[in-house]
Amino acid sequence: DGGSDSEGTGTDEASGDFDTSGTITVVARDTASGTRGAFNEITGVLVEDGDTETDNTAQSAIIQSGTQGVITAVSEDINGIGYISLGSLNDTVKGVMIDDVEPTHDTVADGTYPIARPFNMAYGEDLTPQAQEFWDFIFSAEGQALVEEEGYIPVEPDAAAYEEAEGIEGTISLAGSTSVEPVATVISEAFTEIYPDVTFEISATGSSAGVTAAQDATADIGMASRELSEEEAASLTVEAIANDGIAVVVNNDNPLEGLTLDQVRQIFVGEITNWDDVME
Amino acid sequence: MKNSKEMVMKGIFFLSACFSIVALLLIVIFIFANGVPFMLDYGFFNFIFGMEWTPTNAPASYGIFPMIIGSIYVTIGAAVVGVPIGVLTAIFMAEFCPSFLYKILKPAVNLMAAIPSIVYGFFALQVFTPLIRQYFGGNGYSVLTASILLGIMILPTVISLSESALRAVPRTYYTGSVALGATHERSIFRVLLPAAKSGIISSIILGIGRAIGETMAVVLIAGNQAIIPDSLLSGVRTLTTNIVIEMAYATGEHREALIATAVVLFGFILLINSIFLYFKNKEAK
Amino acid sequence: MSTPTYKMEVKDLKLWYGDFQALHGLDLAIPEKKITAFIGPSGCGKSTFIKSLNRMNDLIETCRIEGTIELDGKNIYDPKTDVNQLRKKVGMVFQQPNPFPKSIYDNIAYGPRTHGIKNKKELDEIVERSLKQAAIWDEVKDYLDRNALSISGGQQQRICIARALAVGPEVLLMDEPTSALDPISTAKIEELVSDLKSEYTIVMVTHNMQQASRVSDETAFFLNGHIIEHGDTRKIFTNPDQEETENYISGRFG
Amino acid sequence: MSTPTYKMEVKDLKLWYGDFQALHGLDLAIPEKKITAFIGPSGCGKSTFIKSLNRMNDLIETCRIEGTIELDGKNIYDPKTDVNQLRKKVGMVFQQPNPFPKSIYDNIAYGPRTHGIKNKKELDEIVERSLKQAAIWDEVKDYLDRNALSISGGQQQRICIARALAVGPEVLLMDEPTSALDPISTAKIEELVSDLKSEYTIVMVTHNMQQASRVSDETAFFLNGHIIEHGDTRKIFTNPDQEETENYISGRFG
Amino acid sequence: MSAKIIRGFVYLSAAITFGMLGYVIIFILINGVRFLTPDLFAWNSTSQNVSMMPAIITTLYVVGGTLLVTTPIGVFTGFYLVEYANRKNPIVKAVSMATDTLAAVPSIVYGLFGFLFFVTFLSFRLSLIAGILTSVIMSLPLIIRATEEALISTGRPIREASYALGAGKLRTIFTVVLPVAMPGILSGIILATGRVIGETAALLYTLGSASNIPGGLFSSGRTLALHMFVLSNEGFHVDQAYATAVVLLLFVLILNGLSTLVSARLSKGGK
Ligand SMILES: Nc1ncnc2c1ncn2[C@@H]1O[C@H](COP(=O)(O)OP(=O)(O)OP(=O)(O)O)[C@@H](O)[C@H]1O
Ligand SMILES: Nc1ncnc2c1ncn2[C@@H]1O[C@H](COP(=O)(O)OP(=O)(O)OP(=O)(O)O)[C@@H](O)[C@H]1O
Ligand SMILES: [Mg+2]
Ligand SMILES: [Mg+2]
Ligand SMILES: O=P([O-])([O-])[O-]
Repeated sequence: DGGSDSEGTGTDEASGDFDTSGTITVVARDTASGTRGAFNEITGVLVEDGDTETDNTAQSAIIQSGTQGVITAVSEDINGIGYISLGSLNDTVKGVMIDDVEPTHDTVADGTYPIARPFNMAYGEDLTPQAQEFWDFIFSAEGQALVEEEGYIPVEPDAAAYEEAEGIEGTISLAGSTSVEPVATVISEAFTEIYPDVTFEISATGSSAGVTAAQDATADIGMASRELSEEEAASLTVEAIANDGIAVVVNNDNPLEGLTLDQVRQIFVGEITNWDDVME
Repeated sequence: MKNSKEMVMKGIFFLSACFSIVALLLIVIFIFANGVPFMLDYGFFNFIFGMEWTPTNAPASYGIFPMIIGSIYVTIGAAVVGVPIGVLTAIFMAEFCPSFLYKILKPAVNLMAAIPSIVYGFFALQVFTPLIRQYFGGNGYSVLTASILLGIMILPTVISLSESALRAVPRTYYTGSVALGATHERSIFRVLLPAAKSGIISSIILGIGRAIGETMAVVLIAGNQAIIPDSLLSGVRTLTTNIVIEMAYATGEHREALIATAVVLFGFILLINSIFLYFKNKEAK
Repeated sequence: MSTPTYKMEVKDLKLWYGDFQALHGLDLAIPEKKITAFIGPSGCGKSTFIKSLNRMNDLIETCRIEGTIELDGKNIYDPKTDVNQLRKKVGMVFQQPNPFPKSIYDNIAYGPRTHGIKNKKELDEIVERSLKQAAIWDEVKDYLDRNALSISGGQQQRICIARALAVGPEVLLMDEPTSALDPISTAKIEELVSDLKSEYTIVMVTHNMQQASRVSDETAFFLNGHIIEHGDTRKIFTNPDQEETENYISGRFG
Repeated sequence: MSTPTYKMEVKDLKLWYGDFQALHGLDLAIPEKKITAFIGPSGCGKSTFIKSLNRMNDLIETCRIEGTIELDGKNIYDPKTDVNQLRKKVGMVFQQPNPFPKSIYDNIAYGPRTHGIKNKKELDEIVERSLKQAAIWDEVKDYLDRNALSISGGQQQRICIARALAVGPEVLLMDEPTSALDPISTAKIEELVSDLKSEYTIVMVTHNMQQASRVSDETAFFLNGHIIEHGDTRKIFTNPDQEETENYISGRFG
Repeated sequence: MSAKIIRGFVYLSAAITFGMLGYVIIFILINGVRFLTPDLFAWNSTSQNVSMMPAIITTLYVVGGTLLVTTPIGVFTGFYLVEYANRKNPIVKAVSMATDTLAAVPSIVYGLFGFLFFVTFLSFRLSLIAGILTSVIMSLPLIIRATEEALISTGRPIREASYALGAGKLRTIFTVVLPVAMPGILSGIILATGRVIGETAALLYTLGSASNIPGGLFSSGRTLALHMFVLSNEGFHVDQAYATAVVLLLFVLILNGLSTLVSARLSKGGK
């Protein structure tokens, strides 16, 4: 919790040399990204009108195909702003308050932080015995504890303890969200501690790729960092394994402390292009 | 018995030779079969000349004109940066370089060709983007950055082929010029260079082919916005990066649209390749 | 015959290619507006010597020279010499015709342009005059924009002569200018060379004894990097002083 | 001289390279254990003819043949002929020495190995015998594992002869075997060829008239794809029947 | 005067070219070498150590597998083109054209094709085999071209010598021509190796990016280049990306040294 005591939208006097007339550099994720999908829906960058859906992300936004891409772009550009999984937030960039709420584990858990989404896992027909065992492990007390440790919000706080099985071996393949991948990897490592004969193949290719992989059975389990559409979910078994916030991040030298949800939308659709308009 | 062994091996050699034809056919069939129906369905004209690329909207738009223009821009940019430096370096290698230095520089050019594109991309991301942001403005992810990077990446191709083209020019042209009282430089630029023209053009065309097909380095530094860039500092998305950014998740129509993008890219490459072969044949004559 | 004035004078010229000494202290005076022929067996240093007269040997990295060569009394190996101006004055024609892969016109205009002539009319005049002097004007005047490589070898060689004349040289060096040509082209060029004598000092290497005796005024006989004998051509071919010369001329070696 | 037995007989041999007819119906009988020399100006078809004696022309795609060539009475152009066996019997030595870039030993052993000899001792014997026959054993016996390319051209050519002998041929074809060599190596090979005559039928192309007259028993004079004259070498060189032969031998053309 | 300016430009260009190369190398080394910790070479890659060991092993697998398939096919194709087929044969023309075209196809198109054909159509999934087969097609033209050139430059005389001794075509090719052509073919193989090592786009959709050593032909993995791509794109591991770049450069340097050696042997002319 990097709590600050300033209230509401405002600036931090400490970084006096920031030029507030600078043009905002908007950094968005690729369309494969679940983070982008969830972010767009919650902030209203995506406009639904009957049958039509329009993703209004500013055309001038830099597109990065991974979380680190966004972090790099924002950390190097004093005018940068982007969004990333809260679990991936580190000190090279700064997460801003949204509607006066700090992006933290707690605020996401209690629902006050507005931009959050589930981490989902999905599979098609049947799971192999080892994948089924892994699936059970994720939703066990041990699995959920790992979720918590990694900074995400568990979905089943009261899960039962895990019971070891016999003769579990073979390969388990996961594909999908770059945001889910880190926590999935940690859980998989705990799983291989128990079952040394199991090997994992985890490909971080983006949420939609994960859904497709589950549908085509090119991976045992697909990972998505957003809700699945009804169409997508139809042929799959989908389960949320955790909840995660999406942090809106700016450069560390940017004095900005907070934005309203609508300011976020305006920035990302390109209606606001100058820092002036959101500071003072 | 011996003869049958000869026949069998000949058969094996023949089949091996057919392999590359089969491979090419498979590539063409699979790419085209997955891409062309979409193009026809969506409308060839709408696809090629459409200005909107919004695959996640409903209804979605799949216009790749911005990417076509983007590819053309960065390729021209790469040529502007890479060709003069490349050709002049080739001249250096062929006509100015002392032999002890040549022994080092020749492998260096090969090394340059062998460095993986991901390393170049990473380097450009860490070095060029901040420099450009600082000295030229914008956010650093731009046509200019991509052009400089691609310009560097095509250097080895341009250098080694231009150099061999220069070396293939009969020495007597050079001596003939020097004997008339022309300087070393004049002899090279007025006599050798025109004589090596078609070889040098081939090298440039190959370099351009490399630039237009480059993916992993460009994706890191181009910004990837699906818009027609309005300045050197504006971001850009090329045909290749369009595919690599979205392929991972695309399904259904969207995926077909990306494969159709590859069809267009393929078309560009075939075009460039035929121009190259034209010049190569001309050279051979 | 009056006492000749000498255009070039070579004094104690020694030349090495790396460690190998190709010329062993040569002395020779080249008379003005006369034709001097060099004869001698293969590898004796004729080409090496003729190339040192306009410093074409400078292009060979391993080549090192001692001694002096004077053109109109000035040492051309003096460090202050402008090599390009020297080569403008001392032109050269090679064994293999080597026109540039350009139009005939551009071939001839190349030299004058190199030396700063830009004016189109002036260039036209030079091209026409040089081609006429090289006795090829009539054959090519309607095809001046044709690629010089598309014409016959004998014509190409005359183009090369015209190209050399176009820069206005005073001396013309020719290294076996006809050895790659057929007899008819050879005859044409021999005739041309004889005509040019009135205006130019000509030095010519030839492996063809008949040619030397037909065309030249003076002849120098080379052997193993030495000049064995030098003098009036008629004398050399009829009554040489040295036995080696005699042997060579009568075809006993080489 | 007794009536010779003929090792090979060529009957009405016509040969085309694509549309160009290189040989116009040649007839020739090659006597056993004698040396037959082919002479004639460049491009007259000597190489073409000698290569058709062991079907090396098969390698040239455009080449087409009519007529017959018999070896011991059997037509070598018969479709049933095993070409590899034919070439084992009719060996060949080329103008440019062409040893394989292998050790001297492996060069010689290559042929025997090709024809199935694997036994090391047997191979050793063949190598030694062949090198001795080719008069080069003493020079290389201590360096059999040296790369054959590292020795002099004359030695290389004798290695090539030894290599040809190692497969046990009956006829030996040689296409200007000394033209790439210096006089001393040439003399050695001429001597060697004369020695080999006792065991092999030899056919040799040469551009060197002296060589033909020194070495051969019979000589055939080629001109433009025809055999103009053929017969006893002494007769051809002293008293030819045809005027063209006379002209050629006296050096009036070629 | 203008000659001096021109010379200036020539020298300047060369300086830019080689300066840039030096800059790339030095930049990577300076930023990467200090992160080359033993951890990075741990046998198992975890989210903590992001070891590149599995990627190194996978790279070797992919290169090895690719060469195993592509070398015989490429060399045999060269044999067919040079030793058997008539130059005017339509097959030769078709093969030449196909080879030229394959050489020009961008990696991303190979990736897409591999994904459509091997991964999806043949249901290989993201796997070693799909990655290898894609690399095979990609590297084939390099080997074919190198073999062709090497065979042609061996020249006629030694072939004639062999035929004249009664050797058949096969024996001539394998025992006489091949040894001489070997350095040329080798440099083609080295080039192909370099291409596979540096490849990202074509492998991303065929080999996948699983972080462990592939358990079998049908398991996914990631090569060093892919590892670097993933690190620079996804993780929190820029330092390790630099370190990976150092190792990648090392591979390339070694290969380059090898090819310089081979071509030195080549120019000595088989001595
Ligand atoms: N660039 C060079 N480097 C080393 N040696 C050379 C070079 N050029 C010529 N030589 C040697 O110098 C000697 C003289 O050569 P030069 O070419 O002058 O002979 P030449 O009389 O012109 O013979 P030819 O009649 O064959 O043209 C020869 O032994 C030759 O091998
Ligand atoms: N492979 C070929 N294709 C087409 N024409 C050929 C070929 N080989 C030789 N010729 C032509 O056939 C004719 C005879 O050539 P051949 O080599 O037999 O002459 P040669 O008597 O051996 O001459 P030289 O003394 O120069 O070796 C020549 O006109 C030659 O140009
Ligand atoms: Mg000479
Ligand atoms: Mg011949
Ligand atoms: O944004 P994601 O990579 O988690 O889909």
